[in-house]
Amino acid sequence: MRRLQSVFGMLAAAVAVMSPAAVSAAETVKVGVVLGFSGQASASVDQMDKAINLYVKQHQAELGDIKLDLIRRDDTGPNPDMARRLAQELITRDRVNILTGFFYTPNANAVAPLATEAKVPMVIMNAATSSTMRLSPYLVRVSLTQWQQSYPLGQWAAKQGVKRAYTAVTDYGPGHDAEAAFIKGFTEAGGKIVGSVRMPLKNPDFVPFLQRIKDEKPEALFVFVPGSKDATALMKAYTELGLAQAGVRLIAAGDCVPDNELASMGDVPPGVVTMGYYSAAATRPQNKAFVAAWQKEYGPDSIPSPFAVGAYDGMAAIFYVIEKQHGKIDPDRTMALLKGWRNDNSPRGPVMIDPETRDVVQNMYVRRLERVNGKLENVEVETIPMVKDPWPRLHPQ
Amino acid sequence: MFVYRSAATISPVDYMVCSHRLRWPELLPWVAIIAAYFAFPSYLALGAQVMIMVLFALSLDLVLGYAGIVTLGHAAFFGVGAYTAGILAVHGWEEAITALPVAAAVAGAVGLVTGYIILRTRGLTLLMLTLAVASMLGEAANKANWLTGGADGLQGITLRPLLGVFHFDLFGRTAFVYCALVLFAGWVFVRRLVHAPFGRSLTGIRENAARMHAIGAPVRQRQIIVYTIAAALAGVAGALEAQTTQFVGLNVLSFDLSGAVLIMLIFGGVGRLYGAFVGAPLYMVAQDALSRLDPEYWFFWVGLLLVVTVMFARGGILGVADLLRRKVMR
Amino acid sequence: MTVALETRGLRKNFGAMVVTNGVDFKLAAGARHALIGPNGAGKSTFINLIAGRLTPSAGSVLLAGENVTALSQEARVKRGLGRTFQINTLFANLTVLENVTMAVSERLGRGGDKLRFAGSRRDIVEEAYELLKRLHLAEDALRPVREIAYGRQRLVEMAIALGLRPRVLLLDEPAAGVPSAETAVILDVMEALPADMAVLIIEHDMDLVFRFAKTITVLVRGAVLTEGTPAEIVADPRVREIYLGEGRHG
Amino acid sequence: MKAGAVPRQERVSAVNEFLSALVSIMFHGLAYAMILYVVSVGLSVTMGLMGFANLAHGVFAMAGGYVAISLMSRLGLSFGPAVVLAVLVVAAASVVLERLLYARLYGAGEIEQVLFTIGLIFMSIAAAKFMFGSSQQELVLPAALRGEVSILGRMFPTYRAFIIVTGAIIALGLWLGLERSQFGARVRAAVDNRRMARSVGIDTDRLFSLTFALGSGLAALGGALGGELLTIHPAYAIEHLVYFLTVVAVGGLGSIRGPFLAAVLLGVGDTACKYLLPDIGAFFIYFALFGLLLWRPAGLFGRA
Repeated sequence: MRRLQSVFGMLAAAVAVMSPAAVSAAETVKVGVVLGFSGQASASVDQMDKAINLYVKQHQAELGDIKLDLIRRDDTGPNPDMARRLAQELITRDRVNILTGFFYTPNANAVAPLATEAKVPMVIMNAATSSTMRLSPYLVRVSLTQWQQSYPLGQWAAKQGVKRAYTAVTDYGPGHDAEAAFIKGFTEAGGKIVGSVRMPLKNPDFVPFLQRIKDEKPEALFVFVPGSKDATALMKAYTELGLAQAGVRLIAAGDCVPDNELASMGDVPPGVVTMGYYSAAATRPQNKAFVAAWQKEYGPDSIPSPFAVGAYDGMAAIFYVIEKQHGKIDPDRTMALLKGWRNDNSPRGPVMIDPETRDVVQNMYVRRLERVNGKLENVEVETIPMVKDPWPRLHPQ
Repeated sequence: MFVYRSAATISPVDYMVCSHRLRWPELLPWVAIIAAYFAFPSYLALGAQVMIMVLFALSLDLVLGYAGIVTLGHAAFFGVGAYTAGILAVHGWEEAITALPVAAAVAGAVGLVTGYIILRTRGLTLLMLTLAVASMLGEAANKANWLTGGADGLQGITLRPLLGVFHFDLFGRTAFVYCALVLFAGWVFVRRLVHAPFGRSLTGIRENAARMHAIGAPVRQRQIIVYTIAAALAGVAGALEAQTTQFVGLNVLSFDLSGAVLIMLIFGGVGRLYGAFVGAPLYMVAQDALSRLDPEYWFFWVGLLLVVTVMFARGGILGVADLLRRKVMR
Repeated sequence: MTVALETRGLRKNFGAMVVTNGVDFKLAAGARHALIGPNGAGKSTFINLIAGRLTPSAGSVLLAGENVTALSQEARVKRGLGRTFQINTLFANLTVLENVTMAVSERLGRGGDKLRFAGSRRDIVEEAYELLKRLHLAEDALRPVREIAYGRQRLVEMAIALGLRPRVLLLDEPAAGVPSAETAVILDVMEALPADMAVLIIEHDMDLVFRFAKTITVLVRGAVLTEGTPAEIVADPRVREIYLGEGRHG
Repeated sequence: MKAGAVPRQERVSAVNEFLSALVSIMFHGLAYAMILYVVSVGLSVTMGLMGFANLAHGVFAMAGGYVAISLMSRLGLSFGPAVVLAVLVVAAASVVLERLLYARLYGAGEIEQVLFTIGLIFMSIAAAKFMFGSSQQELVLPAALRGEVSILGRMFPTYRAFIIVTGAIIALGLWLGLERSQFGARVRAAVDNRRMARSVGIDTDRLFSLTFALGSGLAALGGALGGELLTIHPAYAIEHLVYFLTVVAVGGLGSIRGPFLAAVLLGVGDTACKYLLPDIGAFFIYFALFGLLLWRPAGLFGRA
């Protein structure tokens, strides 16, 4: 009996230690950041965290005496129940004014109802499934949607004269989205899909899939895989099998060529084309300044990825609403401010929030993967200005 | 398992006949839960999740602790329960309490079928087969987008207020009380089960299967039954998770979850009924605290804790507590 | 005579190695029968075949005239077959009383009860405790088996088997590993077994065998060499040869 | 001849296509199988010998990969020496770990071993992330292993061809080494009966350490050689755990030949399934595991 007592005594003590501190002062804005700091996507989340820190460092002064309190919580990966609990605690205990982060769609989806119930604006920095926005009127997204990049990529490919294309995507929600979006864009513009394959999420080897596609000899191969290690593995398989030499052009969602991973992709053959919203190699001045600041902070070898820019712009939006309201955050006013928010200083070029869908509107770039000064870069070759997510138009409620 | 040192004064028969009587330390978890409700009103969401994991770990204890079946795939049943409850709610069955038995039945059925197939094996083979079952279900849930929402998760779970009165509030009060009551029912049931001849015979199977065969106990049948019961109970835990989170993601079927619950149970102490009550809260509170202190590397500390537990605290926390108590009494 | 247990042409081979080679054997009701033979004669295998722990390669096992060859161990136990093990096969972390209660409870078909506390059947516990008293184990009733002396653990082996109230009892070296001073207790227990119970014992302690058994079967290399009363066996030159031969090896 | 000429031509091309698919499947499947084999065979031996459920085996493979890559990128070693050195370093380190930690758990239950090794995996993930960052490491192959090579008139990636050949040599070497040598005889004796081995004067402690070093060294070799195929990143040990364990379970504990056959079956099967039936590709491994283990619970070459 003593042992049980002591165990629960310890428990109580442990919980007591973590109880909330005194209630916040009027000028403190609390922002809860829910991201998978540990877990599968920690490399990408690390980029996002760095971007958040960088933005705060650069723009701290603008807030004056308003105190910004960023409360980070680790949802450890695609764990919606945990993300929801953390958000719930951030709302009820820490009384955050704004929620942000959300790398994974399921995590964002699980939290969305809370945003509605508690009237806490929620700025999605990554999760890219179109339908998420319909789950709550308190959501905005500053990253992108799968449809936003793969649909115009399909159109573009057809316009380039590609007649027969094959699609290969990872077999999970975002992959299915990318596949549907590309096929829609491509076939609407007159292209023909000769085959589609969905590759398992846990997939140690892409080669068999690509070998099969190589044997089918399409003119182009559209690919979507989640960033990071899968992207590199895919590129390596593409190189290794000599698909380029066999005449199969690789066109891919931007996720397959994260800027910070390019160095480990080896000798990717020229001609790989991707559609994305951000390339670290972009030459516009806003980006040059951003990359310079980034490398000053995190070293010359560190290269910001699109994930970083998503988080960076998310902070820009949050700073905007804080400044506009002088630190007194009202949820509905915040949403009103965010709808139609526009930022021309983003590293990715102009970006705004569609007042209707609360989703991001931005330039999409056609990029060619090229070796510049011995380093692989996503060189922007064509701009498709201010693309809206086509999904809501094609899937009316 | 039952060491009766203070029994010298009463007859062995009397002692054994009342061995199942409730002793007051057994009520401590309930005192703690009630106290927690009032003492930490802003931690009720965590509390509800902890209790769900306690129930889940309790179901694992039946399989692992009592029947000695080592499994790396117990999340299979948790996940099936969660998806059952979630899918029911999405399709209009918005009453939470009646969804629990349905979830239990579906998870139990999966337990029965898979148990029937895999429990003829032992050791590494069994370990791999439990893993395979959970992984297959995970893949299937990912594939069946139309039913489960796939990787984006099952959205649109709405529940009517419990008993028509208590709606699931933002502070997690309803969820907390609801989970506490279900956990209590689960505990009463499991406690009865392990103190019943059936539970004793499971211990016998774990201790010495050869002897159980030799006294005419239908060993495999009992294993399948307990596997089924534990699966149903895990299904209830999963259903609670789906209902209180109002969302179901693929993680409910993941290896990570199977591993986590195993760790929690072993951490607390296996085969003692209360290991789940000690291990799950401690693990989750430790994880919560560590991940705040060190979001990037907290699992290093969890790993270290595991290694240290195995090296120096075999039998888990309750095992060590037992050992200390015995040393003090000697 | 009524036959309690019979084997016909019982045979077991592991790969090329024949361990039991066509054994025809009969155990009469109420018999006190011993099975002896040198190490490796296949005695334990024979017991395991009868008990159903091993499946024979050929031949059959009959319990009270019923062919049980295809039946599981459990089913044979239900038909009145009980056994002990050569190496202690006990629930080491349970108390002595719990060990025996387990057997009694299974015999009465209560082992699978789920929602009734084990303690609520006082009669079962009492029966087990009575058995402990008979086997001089009462004072250890509440001690975990692993804590009591080896010789007493051997008694628990027998207590568990007796808790099943078998009509046929197979004793696999009940005195193995027991200091000779303590074998007397084991012999006492064996001699007090109900007269209608058929007992087959494997034992290396010849003293014990000759004091207990009325019939002896000698097994050599998996086959029956001879069978007879103790006096006949002692007189048999082939048996002497084997045992002296064995003796030379130490 | 009534059927006409056109279908015949189609038939020929269909046959060609089928053959070419078959060759592809065999080739890529074997490359994958070899990595699986080299990593897993060590686990099979240590698990069979010590009865230790070592879920953390992949950690040694990962360590091999990291060490080899670091040696190449930081010290400028070339591929071959880097791999050899990595194997030695990991094997030596594993002995320390074995003596300090593993050895204390040889008598413990399966549960403790599982928990302990899961703990090790957790720590290894954090440590790898801390030391090398969370992104994957690129194994820079020597020029000779890059590009494609023509075999029987078809182009194949050179690296994979190299993996297949190397893997086959290692398998043969192990088979000869462990079937013929004194050490092998001891290991096999000890696998069969630990108590007996000790009683005939085999120093089992030393034997265990040596075997453990051999097993981890092989894992490191697989990790380093296969770094281009199974990329080296912090979660390596957990991501491939199921595959390694599957190979061991299907092959049979303690066997040398078993894991080889199992790895080939699973590698080629997995590849074939992805190639021919991509939609259920992810299920193959589990179906195979299920079927094979129910058919032979002790594995293909296991001792029941």
